Formats: sequence, structure tokens, C-alpha cells
Amino acid sequence: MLETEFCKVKLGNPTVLASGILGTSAELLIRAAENGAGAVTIKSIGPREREGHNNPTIFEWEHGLINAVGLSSEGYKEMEDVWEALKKCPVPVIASIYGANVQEFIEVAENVAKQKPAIVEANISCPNSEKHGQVFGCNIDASAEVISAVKKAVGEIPLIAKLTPQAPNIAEIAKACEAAGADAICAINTVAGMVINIEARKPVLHFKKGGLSGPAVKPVAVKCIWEIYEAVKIPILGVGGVSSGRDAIELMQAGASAIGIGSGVHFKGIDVFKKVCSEMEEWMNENGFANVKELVGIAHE
Amino acid sequence: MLETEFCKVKLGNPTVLASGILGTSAELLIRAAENGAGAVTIKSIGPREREGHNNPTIFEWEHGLINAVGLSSEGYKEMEDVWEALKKCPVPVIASIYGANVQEFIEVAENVAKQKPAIVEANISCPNSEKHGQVFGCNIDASAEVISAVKKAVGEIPLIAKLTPQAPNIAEIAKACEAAGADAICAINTVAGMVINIEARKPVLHFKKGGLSGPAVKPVAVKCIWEIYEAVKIPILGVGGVSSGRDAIELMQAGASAIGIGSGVHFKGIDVFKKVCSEMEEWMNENGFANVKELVGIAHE
Amino acid sequence: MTPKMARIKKIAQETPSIRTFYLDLETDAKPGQFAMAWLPRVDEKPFTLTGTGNETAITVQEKGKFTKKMFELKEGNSIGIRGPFGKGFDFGGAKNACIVAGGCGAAPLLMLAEELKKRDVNLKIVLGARTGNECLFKERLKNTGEIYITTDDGSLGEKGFTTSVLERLLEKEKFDCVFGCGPEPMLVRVFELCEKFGAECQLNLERFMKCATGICGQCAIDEWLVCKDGPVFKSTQIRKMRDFGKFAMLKSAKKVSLQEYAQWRQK
Amino acid sequence: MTPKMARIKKIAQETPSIRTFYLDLETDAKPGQFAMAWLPRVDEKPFTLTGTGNETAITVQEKGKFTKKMFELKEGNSIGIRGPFGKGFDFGGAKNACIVAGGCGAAPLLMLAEELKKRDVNLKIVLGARTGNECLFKERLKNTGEIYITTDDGSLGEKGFTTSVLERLLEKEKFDCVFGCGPEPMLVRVFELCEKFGAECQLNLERFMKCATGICGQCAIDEWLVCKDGPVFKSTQIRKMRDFGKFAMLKSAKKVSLQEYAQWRQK
Ligand SMILES: Cc1cc2nc3c(=O)[nH]c(=O)nc-3n(C[C@H](O)[C@H](O)[C@H](O)COP(=O)(O)OP(=O)(O)OC[C@H]3O[C@@H](n4cnc5c(N)ncnc54)[C@H](O)[C@@H]3O)c2cc1C
Ligand SMILES: Cc1cc2nc3c(=O)[nH]c(=O)nc-3n(C[C@H](O)[C@H](O)[C@H](O)COP(=O)(O)OP(=O)(O)OC[C@H]3O[C@@H](n4cnc5c(N)ncnc54)[C@H](O)[C@@H]3O)c2cc1C
Ligand SMILES: Cc1cc2nc3c(=O)[nH]c(=O)nc-3n(C[C@H](O)[C@H](O)[C@H](O)COP(=O)(O)O)c2cc1C
Ligand SMILES: Cc1cc2nc3c(=O)[nH]c(=O)nc-3n(C[C@H](O)[C@H](O)[C@H](O)COP(=O)(O)O)c2cc1C
Ligand code: FES
Ligand code: FES
Repeated sequence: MLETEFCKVKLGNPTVLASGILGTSAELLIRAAENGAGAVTIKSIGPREREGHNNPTIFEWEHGLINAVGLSSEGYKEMEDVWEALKKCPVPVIASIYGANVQEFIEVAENVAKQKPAIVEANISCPNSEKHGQVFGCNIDASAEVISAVKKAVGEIPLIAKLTPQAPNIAEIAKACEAAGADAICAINTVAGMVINIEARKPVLHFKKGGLSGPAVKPVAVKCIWEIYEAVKIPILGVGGVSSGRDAIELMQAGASAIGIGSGVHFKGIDVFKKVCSEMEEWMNENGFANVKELVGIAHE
Repeated sequence: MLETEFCKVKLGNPTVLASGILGTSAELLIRAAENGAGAVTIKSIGPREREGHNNPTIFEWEHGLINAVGLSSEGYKEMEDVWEALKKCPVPVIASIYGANVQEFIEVAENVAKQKPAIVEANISCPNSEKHGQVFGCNIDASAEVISAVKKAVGEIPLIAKLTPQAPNIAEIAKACEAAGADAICAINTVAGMVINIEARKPVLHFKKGGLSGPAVKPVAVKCIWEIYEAVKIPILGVGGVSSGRDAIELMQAGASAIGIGSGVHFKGIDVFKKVCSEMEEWMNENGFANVKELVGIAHE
Repeated sequence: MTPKMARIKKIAQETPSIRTFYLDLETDAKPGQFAMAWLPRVDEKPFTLTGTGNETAITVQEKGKFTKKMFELKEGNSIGIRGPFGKGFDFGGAKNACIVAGGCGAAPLLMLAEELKKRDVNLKIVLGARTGNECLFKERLKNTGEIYITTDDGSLGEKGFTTSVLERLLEKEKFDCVFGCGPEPMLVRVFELCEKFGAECQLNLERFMKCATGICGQCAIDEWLVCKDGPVFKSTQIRKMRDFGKFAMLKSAKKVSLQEYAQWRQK
Repeated sequence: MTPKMARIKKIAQETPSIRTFYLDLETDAKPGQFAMAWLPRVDEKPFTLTGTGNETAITVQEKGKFTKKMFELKEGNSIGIRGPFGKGFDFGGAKNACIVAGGCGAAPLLMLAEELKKRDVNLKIVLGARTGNECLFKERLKNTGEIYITTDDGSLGEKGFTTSVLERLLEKEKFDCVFGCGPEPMLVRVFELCEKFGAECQLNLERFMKCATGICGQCAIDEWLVCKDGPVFKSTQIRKMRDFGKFAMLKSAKKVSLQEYAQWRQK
């Protein structure tokens, strides 16, 4: 009852390990798959090795997580062993990529595409070094430019554009990405925030600002998914605040065809995928749904 | 130890009743003052009577409130009795105003200014009907235009520009408002979100989308205040997720000179102001602070 | 509190225009507390809880758009519920009490009457309605004390106002408390009578509501919030109210006369 | 968990290079659990909790940038603490046990040893250090069982490796469990010896950490997460590990040899 497909890729269930969570090694991605994820995403791959920010980089606050990992990546060149080991992954693998400018995106996309991941996800929620550090995903033209360049680079492989909720007009960005060739939209990346420890009199994250995820951002995700669903025809990978079957169903009713889970791994453990799936099945049985596809966007009716 | 001033207006303490909360009548504003608010804000006043959206308009979700009241207002023309009754208000009164275009803002500002409120707050977090419904506060030029027009209209009365966290570049907006004549910045208004009831298969708010406030948005407020503090010289009225003394101190350490409280009234009751103040005093005593002004922005040091 | 969808277990036709909807929802509602009832895509309105525990229910009179939609619901359908909200009746010390209910005002008073009966309180009930078959909860209220019925058309009980009966009762008897609910003009008269005869009263008031939790300021009567400080208010509070019986706020927060408010409600 | 600023109640100089910081913070830490210690604007690093309840403490060896800053702290200063995290030692059934500690590796083993002593477990302790006065917790460990000391320079106890002592012990005796903590090459040897002599072991492993709660994937050893599944691992797990003793991840998540990892740690 949970079988579905996303960008023509068959999924045993609609839960997807979100990028940046556990995705540092093939072994961990496979472990997530064994714990029920319908697909898994590699932590965003950049053009070269990057350490990211200093600790503290991630911690739990009262209503979710906040992180400023800083896109740490070994870089696409150093990943042969990862790709090799991923051949044993029992579920589709999504490769998330990023770059500081269009050229870097193309470079990473071309090389990652050679490894034939099931899907490529372009994380356009990162700062664009050319446009004065403004975030790609906050600008319609910059988003379209990246997505059309990456789409050329990945060819037949389905491409997801991962958007930031910081865009005041996320539906417009999604439409521009669709027109530029994206096969799906992923929403949302984290919401910008900061936590200060008042006794330390300092922001807790070493990078000071970070991205909020987990329970507190779920309504932001629902709103973004809702708006995107009304704006585009391509499917949506809904992400943000999911750690129960009810959460996943809420995002699907808003318009998501599949559900990314990140912080849920912290709140419920690595078997969050299994838990979410069995809670979804239970709810669907009680509420008369035979297939998970029937849930997609029904709150719009 | 909590006495301070904001825009040269003396406050017995830095807590301020935020706009839209209880601010429908002079009696309720006075009640908030009697319950410890250092200043009180009238619910945003528009150019004409406006009912706002249908119910449900406000409810509590797991980590805060969400509302789509829809800027209901009796309109500035119908408020003689309110102004008359407010003469008995024991604390400074802030008049929040809005309009759908610059002309409406000027009209409301001029008329409200005649009543000599201690401060005027321009709520530029609402959609701009001229610029295709885009929110004023997301656009640098639109923000500057409104603020400079309103500043002319209110003359000597200090003017606060109330910003939306939806702006991807809130510090730039704040700078533009400062340059346009704003005497202070208020941050933040609510964060856009949506909650779906999956059994009803519908968004709960009748207007579907709404604004998140309360505990979940505090880190968003802290981040915005932090960025604005580094960008402008004028004082900041920090608002978002405050319902304890620790919350208030966190926003002040980020750079706020005074603290707005909205949803805290729901979570802690109308005496939230007294509670926050006594918790602040307790913390300040334990941590060696003699005056609340010393807290402003210290996390930047 | 996020609205919870509650299945309608049973619908009881109380009078030609009034139905009770029993809900598949457990609450700890006390007499006088209310809930917000939500019909998705229609509206959300406050209703007294007329049952508690696993008997949780609301009792609705068909009046306008919202209640018409409510009356289209069948057993097995669901409605959204937020609540219980508000402060209920304070009936701790009462030994000798009187209840005055006008029309649908009997709704919050039923649970109270049954609670008072359990505590062996000596109870007089004055129940008024437009016409005989519209007397809400007549039978159940009868079981809780001595009942006096008034109707506008005289088709049942005495022709006339509940307040005339109340006046006669107050002349003869001393009540620890008079509990009232009904149209505000009736409540104004109840209060005047209680003041005249030196009886404490508690009145269940009504205003248009949005948040139901005391932050939006929509339901204000002077500095009191009907949703949070009420909906039940005591004589000590009512004595200070300037708006009671006179003014209420429209949805725009414009304060108008009760007449104008009623006209707006009819739109 | 948000870091809580904890005041340093007391600083104990354990050896010339090692200090214990007693914190004004109550935890329910179990032997082998750790916390993240935060120095604002400097860094945040994992440290074993060497005390629990109101004796909560961390024991720190001065090594690099972070620990140098720690050593500048005085009593009364504060540090940020997140924790306890991880799974500690599983010592439920042990009757006859051995502890092998190399250098600062004695830190997580002290609380364990004291706990085992309380349960009357027959305990042998092998404690190794560079030199005699660097033997961490020598006195307190002595009170918990029979102690064997080894030093690199022979200034105290036997000159040589802890693992040579362990081998001799295993030849003579059957342990329910061997508990180990120290440099990974030492732990590899401890594991080999245990496997050879058919003894179960539990080893406290170390990797660079970020989240400490099992979501960032930084501390991976194959599919295990040191922060969440460990830091203590059992023989059944260690047998399946391919990276143990061989590979670790840099901050970029690049997997490198332990040599390269150690070089990076020295930067
Ligand atoms: C605390 C509280 C408890 C309540 N409990 C109940 C209850 O138990 N049962 C119940 O049926 N209703 C109750 N109400 C009233 C209920 O919330 C609705 O207002 C009512 O059912 C009318 O709903 P409607 O939308 O169908 O009618 P509307 O479309 O709002 O109005 C239709 C008709 O009702 C009249 N009307 C409605 N409200 C008023 C008013 N305040 N003053 C004058 N005329 C009015 C109008 O004049 C009009 O003729 C309660 C209200 C409050 C505040
Ligand atoms: C679960 C866990 C528990 C820990 N408990 C303790 C504890 O109780 N007490 C304690 O002092 N430390 C403990 N550590 C180690 C601690 O987190 C720091 O890594 C250590 O204190 C070094 O910190 P530094 O920043 O001062 O040194 P760095 O600047 O990181 O390094 C300085 C020196 O330390 C050496 N070094 C550090 N880590 C390694 C390594 N993994 N491999 C090889 N060489 C290394 C470097 O070669 C270099 O010479 C623990 C680590 C983990 C994961
Ligand atoms: C620790 C952490 C690291 C993340 N790293 C990335 C990343 O590298 N690339 C990316 O596109 N999103 C990254 N994200 C965002 C998540 O993929 C996800 O969009 C977000 O956390 C919201 O989902 P959640 O509430 O389920 O966590 C990261 C999130 C967290 C918590
Ligand atoms: C019910 C409600 C109504 C509001 N109405 C207004 C308004 O009319 N004008 C305005 O500028 N802000 C309005 N706000 C925003 C608040 O003033 C405040 O900026 C926001 O709620 C964040 O603060 P909080 O977390 O303390 O509630 C409203 C908020 C709520 C919850
Ligand atoms: S309904 Fe909002 S304050 Fe009463
Ligand atoms: S440190 Fe993040 S998973 Fe272990």
C-alpha cells in the first residue's frame, strides 16, 4: 500500500533519507535503507574537499534542531569507494550536489552523473558566491540558470531542485525550475535561525547562524509544499519536520509525492523510516486509503 | 533595574504588548499595562473598516500559534472613543498602522499622528496591492518608500518599521528603513506557515496560510535581530517567541533594546509581562547585571 | 490547541430547532465551559459543552449559515473541536440556587443543574422559550429541581418572561446564587433583579470569538475577555461592566450597540 | 540538547598533563557515556564523563588547541555541556573482569571500575602510560582491584605495553569481560588477544564528532556511529568492523587511514 514512484523511479515506500543526515558513507546509507527508507540521499557533494564549520555544528533546541555543518564534503573526486560500495544499496540512491557558482554545479553534476545515481538533487539553497553571497534559491533567474545547466549535465537522470523556504516567492522559484528542466522539486531546506546561550552570552553555533529543522519547521514546509503544488506539475519531495506517520501524511496531503526525513533520525532513531511507514499504513487502514498515491494533494480538493 | 528608554520614550521595563494581541480596545491595552507591560501597541490600524478572514483565524499547534486574522480593523476613522479612553493608559502607547499602498499608509499615518501616540509602528509585513501582492517588507525600495512617506506624515513622533522575516535580506531592508527615516526597527512579524488537519483533509485556518508565532519562531527572531543589530544604529524592538525572562534576555543579547510579547499572552496569561520582568530581574541579579541596557547586543562582543 | 476531528456518535433532536451532537471525544469539561466547533471550509464557532467525559456533546440551535450546515451532518460524520475553554460556573458553596434559562441558554445550565442535583442543592429552574415545544432540556431539568416554564405564546407554562417568574421567586426566597444564560437583554434584567434583592448571580455571556484563548481581544466586554475570563461572570465583575447589555465588537473590532451587533450577526 | 553552562566547582590535577574538572551540574551519566564540552568561540569536543550525579566531571589531557584553552580555566569559570550521550559499558553479568587502560583511556574506565568494585566483581586492572607520573587514576583504580602498571620508559611498573600484561593474564585466567580504552592500535591488539583466548571484550572507541546524537554521520566506523551506537562496542560488533584500527573520517567526511587522521588531528 506504500509502494509508489517518484520521477519514474519505483520506491517501496515514500520515505527518503534527506541529504546531510547520515549520508557520509555508503554503509550508513545502506543502514538507513535497511531501516526502511524507500530511497536514500548522499550528503551534498561539492566540487572539492571542504571541512565545513567548526563545532558546535549541530544541536537540539527546544523545538527542533539547528545546524551549521557548512556543507562539509570530501568532494566528488574522492568518492570512488563510496560509489562502489553503494552498488549494494537495496534502494534508489539520490545524489545531492552543490556549487558556489554555475560552473561548479556543472562540474559536480557531470562527474556525479557518470556514477548513474537514480536521481540527482541540486541543492540550490546555498550561497551563490558570484551574486554577492545571495542564496541561489532566493533568486528566480539564478535558480533557473543553475537548474538548466545541471539538467544538461545529468542528461537522462531525473533532477530534483531543492529549494529554500527563505525565498519570499518559493512557488515562483519552483515554476522557474520546472521550466528550466527540473523533474521534481524538493522543499524545504532549513529555515535560518540562531540560538544564543545567555549564560555564555554567545551564539551556540560556531558559525553563529544556522538552519532550523525538525518539528518547529513543519508548518513552514507544509505551506511551501502547498504553494509549489499549486504552481507546478512535477512531483514534490516534501521535507521538514517529519518524524511520524501523521507528519508524513500531512506533507503528502499538502502535495508531496514522497517524504524526506532528516531530523526525525535524531528524534526517533534510525528506524524512523520503519516507524513512519507502519504509522502511515495504520492511519490509511483506519481512514480508508488503499494506496499512498491517493493522499497526494488531497487537502487542495 | 529594568527602566530603559526606546526612541527617547521612557519605559518602566522593556516589555511591550505586541500588535494584534489584545489591542482591540483601550480597556484591554490598559489591562496589559496594569499587568506589567512597559508599553502597549494598538492592533494595526488600517484605512477603513475591515473584517479580516473567517474562522478559524487563530489556534495553537504543537510548537506555537498560527494565525490568519487578516488585519481586521475598525479603521482609523472610528477610533475617537479608543483614543479618548487611552488617555488613561499608564504606559506609552504605540500605534501600529498598515495600508495596501503608500497613499493608504500616508492617510492612516497622518490621522493617527493627530492623536499623538508615543510612537507609531508601520507594519510593512503586509501585502502591497500595487506591486502584485508582494509583501512591502520583502522589497528594499518599497520598504524605503513607505517608511519615508510615513515619517513625513508622523513628523516628530518616533517611527518604528516592523519587518517580516520572510525577507531573504532583512538587514538590507532594515538599513533602507533607517536611511528612509525610521527611528527604530521592530523584528519580527510572523513566519508564514500552514497546518493541515489530516482527518479533515483540509488546512485548519480558513485562509489556509497563516503566520507562525510563539516558541518555534524564537530562533528566527534572534537571527533577524542579530543581523539587523550589525547593520543599523537605531534601536530594535525584538519580538518573537518570548514568554519567559530567559527568552527576553536572549533577544536583548542579540541586539534588542525592548521586547515585544504576543503569543506569550496565550502561553502564560495576561500577566506574562510581570512574570517576564521578575524572571529578568532574578537572572540579572544572579549574573551581575545592574541595568537592563547592559544586556543589549552583548552576544556580539 | 489544534482542532481534533471528532466523530458524531449520536444526534438527539431536543426540540424542533435544537439538536445535541454527542461526540466520540473524551473531555473533562465543567459546566459552563465551551468548545470551538469547526466545519472545514465553513467556519468555527463557540458552543457550550452540554456533556463531559465520554458523554461530551454540544447542543445547537439552527439559526444561520453555520448551524444550518451543522444540521446537515449525520451520525458518523466528524466535526473539529478545540476546547474545553473558559471558566465555568463556580457552584462550590451553593445550597439553595436558582437557574434562569432563556431559549438555547438552557444548554450550559443543564450540566450545571445535574451537578447541583448530585450535590443535593435545593434548585429552582426557570425555563423560557418562544413556544412550548422549544423548551430545551425540559424533562432533564425537571429531574434536577422545581421547574417553572414560560413561553412567549403561552403554549406551555406561563405566558411571558422568565424574569417575571424570577422576580416572584426572589421576593419569596433567598438564593445563594442565581445562574443565568440567555439573550443579553434577559440577562440584564436578571442582574438588575438580583441586585435589587441582594442575590449573587453568575451569568453566562456571549460575544463573537476568534482565538477562544484570550489573545485576540475580539470577545472583550470592557477589559474582560468572555473566552478566557468568562464566559461565566459573577456579580462582582458584572457590577463594573459598562458594556454589558449595551455594546459588543464586530469582527473588525469596531464596538457597536447590541442592536447593531445583532443586525450584523444576521447578515 | 542545548548546551548548559556549568560552573567548574573544582579542578583536580591528576597528572602533570591531566586535570579533572568537577562541574556544578547533575547528570545520571553511566560509565562509558560522554558529553560534548563547549568553549564559546573556541570549539566543542567529546569527553568521557568521569563522575556522575553531583560529582559529574570530565577529565582532560592537555594536547592541542582546545585542551590548552581548557587548562586556562579556573574554578568558578563555566563551560558548556551537552550530554550524557552514547551507550556506556554493559557490565551487568561480570564476575571476573579485566580493565585495560592506555593513557587518557583510564578516564572512562574509572567510573566502571568503581561500579564493578561496588558489585564485588573480581577485577584486574592494566594501566599503561608514557611515564610513571602520567598514570591516570592510579590510586583510585588500585582500590578497585589488582593493578598492573606499564610505562613506556619503565619509570613505574613494567617497561612496555599494557597488551603484554593482558596476554599473560589471559593465559592464566578466564575473564567474563575485558574492558578497554586507549589508543586505537592498542585496542586492536586487545581485541586480537581476546579473540585468541576466547574472551568477550568491550572497547571504548573514539572518532571526531559533530552532532553526538547520531545524525550527521561524522563518527562512522562502517555502519556504526560511535556517538550513538557506541562509544563502547562489544566483540560481536567489533568482529564485523572493517574500519576498526584502519580508517576514520576527516571533518570533510573523507575516509582516510588512521595515520592520516592522526596527522590531521595534529594540525
Ligand atoms: C460561549 C458561547 C457559547 C455558546 N453556546 C451555544 C450553544 O450551546 N448552542 C448554540 O446553539 N449556540 C451557542 N452559542 C452561539 C453560537 O456560537 C453561534 O453564534 C450561534 O449558533 C449562531 O450561529 P450561526 O452561524 O448559525 O448563526 P448566524 O449566521 O451567526 O446568525 C443567525 C441568527 O442568529 C442570531 N444571532 C446569533 N448570534 C447572535 C447574537 N450574539 N446576538 C444576537 N443575535 C444573534 C442572529 O440575529 C441571526 O438571526 C454560543 C456562543 C458563545 C460565545
Ligand atoms: C567518546 C570520546 C571520549 C573522549 N574522552 C576524552 C577524555 O575523557 N579525556 C580526554 O582528554 N580526551 C577525550 N577524548 C578526546 C577529546 O575529544 C579530544 O579529541 C582531545 O582532548 C584532543 O583535543 P585537542 O583539541 O586539545 O587536541 P587536538 O588539537 O585535536 O590534537 C592535539 C593532539 O592530540 C592528538 N590526537 C587527538 N585526537 C587524536 C586521535 N583521535 N588520534 C590520534 N591522535 C589524536 C593529535 O595527534 C595531536 O597531537 C574523547 C573523545 C571521544 C570521541
Ligand atoms: C545536520 C544537517 C545537515 C544537513 N545537510 C544538508 C545538506 O548537505 N544538503 C541539503 O540539501 N540539505 C541538508 N540539510 C537539510 C535537510 O536535508 C532537510 O532539508 C532539513 O533538515 C529539513 O528536514 P527535517 O526537518 O526532516 O530535518 C541538513 C540538515 C541537517 C539537520
Ligand atoms: C493573533 C495575532 C495577531 C497579530 N496581528 C498583528 C497585527 O495586526 N500587526 C502586526 O504588526 N503584527 C501582528 N501580529 C504579530 C505579532 O505582533 C508578533 O510580531 C508575532 O506574533 C511574533 O511575536 P510572538 O511570538 O511574541 O507572538 C499578530 C500576531 C498574532 C499571534
Ligand atoms: S476570542 Fe480572542 S480574546 Fe476572546
Ligand atoms: S557525531 Fe554525528 S553521527 Fe556521531
